[in-house]
Amino acid sequence: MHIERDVFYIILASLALMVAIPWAAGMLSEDIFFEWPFFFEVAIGGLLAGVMYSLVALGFVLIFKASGVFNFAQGAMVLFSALTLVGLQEKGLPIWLAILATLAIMALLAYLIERLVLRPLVNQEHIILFMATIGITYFLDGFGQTLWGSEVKILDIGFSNQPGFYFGGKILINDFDLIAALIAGVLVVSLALFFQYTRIGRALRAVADDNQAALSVGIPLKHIWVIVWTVAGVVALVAGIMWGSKLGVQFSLALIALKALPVLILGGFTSVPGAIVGGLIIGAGEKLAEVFIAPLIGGGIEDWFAYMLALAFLVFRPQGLFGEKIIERV
Amino acid sequence: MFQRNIGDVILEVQGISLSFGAMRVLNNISFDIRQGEIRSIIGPNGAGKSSMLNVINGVYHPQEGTIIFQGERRAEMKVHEAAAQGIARTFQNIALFKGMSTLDNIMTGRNQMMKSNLLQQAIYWGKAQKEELKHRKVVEEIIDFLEIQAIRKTPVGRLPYGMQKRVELGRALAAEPEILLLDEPMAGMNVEEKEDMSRFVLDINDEFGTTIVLIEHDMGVVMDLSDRVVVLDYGVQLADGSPDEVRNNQAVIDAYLGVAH
Amino acid sequence: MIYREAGEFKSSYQADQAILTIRQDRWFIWGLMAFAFLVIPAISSEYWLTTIMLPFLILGLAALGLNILTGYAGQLSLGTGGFMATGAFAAYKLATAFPELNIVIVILASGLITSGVGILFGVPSLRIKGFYLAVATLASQFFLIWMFNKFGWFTNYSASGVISAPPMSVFNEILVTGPHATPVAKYLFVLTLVVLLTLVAKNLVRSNIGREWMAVRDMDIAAEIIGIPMLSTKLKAFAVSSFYCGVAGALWAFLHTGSVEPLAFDVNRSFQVLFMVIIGGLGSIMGAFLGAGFIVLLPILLTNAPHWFGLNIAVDTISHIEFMVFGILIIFFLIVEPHGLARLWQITKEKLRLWPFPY
Amino acid sequence: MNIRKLKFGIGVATLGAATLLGATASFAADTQFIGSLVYRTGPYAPGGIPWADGFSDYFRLLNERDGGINGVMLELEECDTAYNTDKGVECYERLKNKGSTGMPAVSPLSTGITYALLDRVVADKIPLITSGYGRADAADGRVFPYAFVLPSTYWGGADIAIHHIADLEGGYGSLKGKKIALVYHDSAYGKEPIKTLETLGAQHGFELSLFPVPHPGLEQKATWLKIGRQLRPDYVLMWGWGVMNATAIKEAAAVGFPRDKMIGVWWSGNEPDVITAGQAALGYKALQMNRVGADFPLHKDIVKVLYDNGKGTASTPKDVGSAIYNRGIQSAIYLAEALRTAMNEFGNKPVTGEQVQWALDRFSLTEERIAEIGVTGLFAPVELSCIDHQGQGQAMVTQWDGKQWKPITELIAPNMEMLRPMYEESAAQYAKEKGITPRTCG
Repeated sequence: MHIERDVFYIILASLALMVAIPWAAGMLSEDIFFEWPFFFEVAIGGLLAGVMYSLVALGFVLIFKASGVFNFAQGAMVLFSALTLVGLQEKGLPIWLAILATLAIMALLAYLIERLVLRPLVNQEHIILFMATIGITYFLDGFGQTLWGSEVKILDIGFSNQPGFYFGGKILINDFDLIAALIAGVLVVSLALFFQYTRIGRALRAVADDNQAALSVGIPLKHIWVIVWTVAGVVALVAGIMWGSKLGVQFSLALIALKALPVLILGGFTSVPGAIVGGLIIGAGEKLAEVFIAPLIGGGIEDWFAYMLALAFLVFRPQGLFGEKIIERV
Repeated sequence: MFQRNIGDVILEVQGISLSFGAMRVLNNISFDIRQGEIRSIIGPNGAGKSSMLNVINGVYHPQEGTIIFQGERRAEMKVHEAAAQGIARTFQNIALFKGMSTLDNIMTGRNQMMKSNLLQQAIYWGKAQKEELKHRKVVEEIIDFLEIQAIRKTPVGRLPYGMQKRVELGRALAAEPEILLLDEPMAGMNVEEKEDMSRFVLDINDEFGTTIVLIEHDMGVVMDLSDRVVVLDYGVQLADGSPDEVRNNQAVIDAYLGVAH
Repeated sequence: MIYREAGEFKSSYQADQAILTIRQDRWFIWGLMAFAFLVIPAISSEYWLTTIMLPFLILGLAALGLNILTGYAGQLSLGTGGFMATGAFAAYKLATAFPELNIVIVILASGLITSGVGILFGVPSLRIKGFYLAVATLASQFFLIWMFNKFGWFTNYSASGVISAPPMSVFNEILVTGPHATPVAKYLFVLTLVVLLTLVAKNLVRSNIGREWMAVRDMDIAAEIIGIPMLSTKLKAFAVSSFYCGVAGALWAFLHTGSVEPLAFDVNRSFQVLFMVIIGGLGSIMGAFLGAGFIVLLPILLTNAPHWFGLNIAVDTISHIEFMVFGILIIFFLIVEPHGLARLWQITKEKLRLWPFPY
Repeated sequence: MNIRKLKFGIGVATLGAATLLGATASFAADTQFIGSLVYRTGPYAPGGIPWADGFSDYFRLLNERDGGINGVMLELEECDTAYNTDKGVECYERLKNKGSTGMPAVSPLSTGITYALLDRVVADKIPLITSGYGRADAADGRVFPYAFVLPSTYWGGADIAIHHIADLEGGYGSLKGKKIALVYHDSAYGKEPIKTLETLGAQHGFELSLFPVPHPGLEQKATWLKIGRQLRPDYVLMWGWGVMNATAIKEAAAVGFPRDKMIGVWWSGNEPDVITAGQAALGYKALQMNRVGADFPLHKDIVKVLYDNGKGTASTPKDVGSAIYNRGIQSAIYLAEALRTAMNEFGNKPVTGEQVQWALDRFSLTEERIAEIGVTGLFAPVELSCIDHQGQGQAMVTQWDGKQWKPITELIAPNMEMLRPMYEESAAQYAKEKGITPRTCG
């Protein structure tokens, strides 16, 4: 992966600030408690939470990259896939079969979306396609609940939620978070391999750059759209499993999309690595801010801070850290 | 032909060099533009012609060289300064406001002269309305001049290419510019349309005394219209002079015939 | 040339620049005004006035504000909720600090305060564009709501952080806020303000500033080259847009619900208003209201429909069906006419104009 | 766009208009209409569904078993708000004039909707009954003639929680220097207890720290790292709702904060919350306004008369007796008793909101009456008056043992000597802002 020099400097600078500001706040204010082990605990916790955000952001990136559609329905897809999985499990299907069936349903959904929504709207402006995905969101929210009900469902993947202590017992890291980060890592690596080494993957990358080029690979555009929405569905399912086992499978799952948006603009709408790096920066940044800055101004700043942080990055890189440069010509 | 009425130098570029990263687009270009003349810039594709216009009206900022405009010497133009001081232009790939009508597009050309404030426009009474009517009258004259009365209220996105070029010319004219930069106004036109456009260019120069800087590929048109011609090739200035001088310049002949590279 | 109007001739540019150049359109608007001011108050039930007309008008006004920013000036924003909240809290602070102020002044002043806030949050739009800007405006949305929640000063230190409108009246005696204001008085008050502000918006978009906004929307770099100042044009769009959103927020808090907490203006409100603008038609005054009608009315229609047909369906099922049908209708309308209901309306008019000869 | 599509559009519009105008419901003149604002959908549905089932089951039972109230049959209509204020207002306006006498009372089950209705109910003369939510200072019946907050308020809940902590620590004297944290939903609901806790903190010398959690509360890692690893308070109070509760309990476990030092308000004490949190929720405590369980005679009737005959609101009786189901039952009983009182006064026919308000102003639910209903011990007797719209405000502390909420205290009454002046002061400020002249109570 090639990193531009100024991106590299921006990341370095933000890392330095992430250490320096909490430390300075700890020195200057009596309300702020600063100790290195605690700092690392918060930072690591934030990074792990960030990976969970990346998981959701990835789905947005895949679709945006391949079709220029800002898929508002990604959150609804996370909820729908998780609901379907748990619903099938409750119907008595073994877990592996339930996962396979859910994947098949997500693929079918991708096909239907391409056929019924995207194809009639091809070549429309981005904002129109965005609005269409809002229609999909409403539909999925209603449809998922009609099928599986609105009660909270438990999705237990068997990982403990007990505190684990590392580095000589000084630093607490939650085991669940570690495992979740690991799974997310595996997913990202396999996506990268998929893009790099499979024919379909290469076609997907090509279509992101140039629709004509993609045609020369020999895969029709409509197939590519179905494939990319299916892949986004798979990512949604993984995110749904991880978040669902954390929060319980319920309507609120759809709301995690809002946590993925700052990640998305920070990393750039079109970049898979951007979604990962963005997630890490947002996760660590917002947790550090909540712990080391918020006490000075009243707490509960996590949500807007993530967006402000992303905004600050945009001022330096209007296309996000790894996004494609916006070039204007006359 | 016409009785030329050419005055002093009003804009001069000296030693302009422009690079994007490692790519050098313009290399030590110098020429001047005199009041009231039609000045052409020619050269093959990629010669840096449009970049030169972009330097003149401040879209690009050169790394080296100076621009003297209205007696003031500066390292670069600013876009809004260029507009405010009477430089208007058209674009190679039409840059009209596609969602707006022909009339509105041309009216935007007069934005510099609109003085009523937000509140007056909100009430649309008194000053704002008078102003609107005054400028509408001017714009209607331009519409008559360019013979585009019939498409007055059509959104420009729906117009054919040649018409869009005309509307764009109208928008630039509406600013009543000192200097009008025309970037390939006849590209992609048939002979008839080219004749119309040539007539407009000459009429503008003649009737309003507007100085015109023209980029054009059609050599016949260039040689017929221009008072003086600058020739660029890969960012280097090959020649500068009257159409006849340029036509007989060996470097130009070589470049156009593809020799001696 | 299909869209030319024949048969009516204008003798002056002034007549040609009027808002409605076609006679039938003028009649239609006057008829609509008469209907809105005279007939609706006379025939509508309280339910219609308070739960359909008031939210429709107020959210339509907010959509109009957002349409100025997004539809005319091309700046995608998801901060509408935050700006509405600003208007609501500004109105509350003004009304409680200066109880003798007239409600019209309170509401317009809170619009102006919101303008200021809007300008502040509009500054990043100079560098950031498109969806990046949309998501970036969420920063203002979340920040503003957090701020009103956090600092007791905004709510006069009420324990729950909820603001409540004091009773206020126009013409010295007609109550328009508080529990004893009649629905008709509220409706007429809101309607008058909305009609006047719509007229103002129409004036703006047909003036120079409107053309500058559209120029920036259609091609910002070309706009800059012909001398349109980017900074002030964009900030003016933010200012005017926020003014409308602020007024809408104040009306929502004071006339519609009476009491609100900041969460009434959360991010869902921003999305809701954006949907109105897109569904109604970007860059259309009429579209803002058509979109508001669609988004406000349709769900109510859908939830009530089974009852009228005597069907007894469980409320959760109705709610789920409502979601699904609503989603399908959004997609359906986009496929039929991607440029919104306003375009659909325009096409209908053109069809009518050509009727009975379709070609 | 073509004519065919256009025709479709026009068709839909006409159909809509026709049906809207022709919308006249058919209600028999002698049945009592009851409107119920519930949320069976949306982000808070897991808590809303059992409540709605409990509320509805009680009226169904009255119809099936007793033939209504005083011989007047009851007709309950639900309207789904999805916990959304806009929808809630629409529901209220739609239902308020239904039936022969309109909606006799409204329980919006959401603090946001409650605020949006405060003005409207005064104009419409429909009592607003907010059982364990809404505006605490509405306990002052002089300023809020149409709002009722029986059996308790958030302020009362906060006081009871501190009372419980004092008991555990060996009296109020030992609270000095203790650290107590409040984790709350950053909204009108979550902020209600702050003032009370601050007052109590000043009185008894404990140190209060506030941890707002932004809606909807999916992410609380930073909050709990601060609490569990840095502040390490002696107790955590929680004013959460929906997904925020389970997340908080899980995060508390993740940082090793003992769950038996966490006390949630009743809205943080629902089965969906703790079941989702799984093992992490063991030992977690919550206040309840009512006892939990299905071993009351009333519940046995509900199962026997309704569910065994397929007439229950839900498809199975699995939620009957759960904390939040019983809260629905409790609200239903209050309303039914108010209706009965009004009918006793104004005749055995459907009553109006104004008549129910009259009844609520002198509402009295005695131990004997509670026994008659078959819910002895479910909740405390309540007496209201023109001036007092809350009653004694009791609640108990329960603890989650993995299967159910086990009561660990008796019903505790809050310290009304402290709370009452706070109610009155806050209500007076509201009256001043709103230009309300408090009514005089004889």
